[in-house]
Amino acid sequence: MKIRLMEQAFDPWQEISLHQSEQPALAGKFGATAVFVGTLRDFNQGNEVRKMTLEHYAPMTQKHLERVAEEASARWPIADVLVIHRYGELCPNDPIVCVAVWAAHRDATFMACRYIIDELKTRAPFWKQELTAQGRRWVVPEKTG
Amino acid sequence: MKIRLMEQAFDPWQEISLHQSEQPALAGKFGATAVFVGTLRDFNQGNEVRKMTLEHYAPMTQKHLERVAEEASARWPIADVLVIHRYGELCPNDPIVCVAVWAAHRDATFMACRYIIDELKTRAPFWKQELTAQGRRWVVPEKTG
Amino acid sequence: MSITVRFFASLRERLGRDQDIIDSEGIRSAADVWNRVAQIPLPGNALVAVNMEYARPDQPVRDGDEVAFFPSVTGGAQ
Amino acid sequence: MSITVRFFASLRERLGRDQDIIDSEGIRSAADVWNRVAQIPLPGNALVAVNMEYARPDQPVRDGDEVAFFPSVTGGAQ
Repeated sequence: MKIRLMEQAFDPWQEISLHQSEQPALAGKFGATAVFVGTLRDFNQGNEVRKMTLEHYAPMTQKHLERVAEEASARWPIADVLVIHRYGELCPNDPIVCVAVWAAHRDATFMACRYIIDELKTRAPFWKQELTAQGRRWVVPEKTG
Repeated sequence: MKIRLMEQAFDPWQEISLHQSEQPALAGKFGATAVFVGTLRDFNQGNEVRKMTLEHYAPMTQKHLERVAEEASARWPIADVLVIHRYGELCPNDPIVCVAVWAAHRDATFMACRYIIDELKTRAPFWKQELTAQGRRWVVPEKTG
Repeated sequence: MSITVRFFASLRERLGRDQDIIDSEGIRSAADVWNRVAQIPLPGNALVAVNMEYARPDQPVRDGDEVAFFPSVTGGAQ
Repeated sequence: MSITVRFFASLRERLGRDQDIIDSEGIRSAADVWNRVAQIPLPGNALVAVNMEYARPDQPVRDGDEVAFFPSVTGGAQ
């Protein structure tokens, strides 16, 4: 299980590939991988988004991301989890978050991946501020997924 | 939308990354990507698996994979789909299938990705034959995911 | 004046060949095709496709069609 | 004999600072901490954490604790 908070831009596909290659014990033992990647769009709620700043409560974020990943591991038979979340200043098209889950079977990977991204969204202390043509604004949580 | 049947081994993370870079119109327009990768394990139903041969009904496979992807596009608001499926001879740890879905929001990506992998499994004309220490055997469909 | 008949996977092995070309004379359905080419009854769990669309054994078949018989499919992942 | 108080995001901007260190004397709950540092009532949708665990405003607070106040979180993806 690996949880990383990163200030620099990252390539989720490269990070997943690298993580998998660093787990030789997994080779041949998993039949399924489910991945979710959240990416910054260049528009939101009717406005063009030029930049986004992700503020976070550093050690609390790490702790709660770890806890969510542990809960998923306890609920479903999964072999490994990788979570990467950006903070700081992001540009449109930058990946914000990546959740990857490895398991023997596909059902567990889908359930655990969905659980982690949903729980992360409501529990991890991150706050988004968008820079639009109309100025800076704090993003408020949406009700729908 | 891209559907590929491949005889050679492929790296799903590289293929997804490449596909995404070939769709400049997507940049900044999608907020979510969901991916499923199915990988050959080195054991199944109590036996060590040394190799697997995936037989398929070539033009029918392509047609039905395209149809499943089109059904997903009609049911959920998604921006793009990539499906890659191996055929021929595979080794343990080889990716068998990769489904990637891009959309504005995460719910549509999870639903569409799950739909495609589930429907593919019951409708695309592929047949797996495993080579184990006990010889060759045709895989029969399992009831559970 | 012919119908192409294809067999896959365990059904192909059981019949010992992957393809037949048969005369369409007297053939009205996919089941007629099977009865022409095989000496055994169509297995209950066998699937039928006519021109690459899933079909029932009683599906009408015409000259020039491609009819395929195969066991349950097992693509994708566990 | 002190409590660290942290503010984030729009609440940080509203209070004009990101951290206070206050004397723990007379402080019994997270709500007491807020009343000591802010001139406005705790917003109804504000979240409270004590030592990096989510807490209710009436959660007891002791000397050496870290108490944080912040708006609803918005991590992850759309």
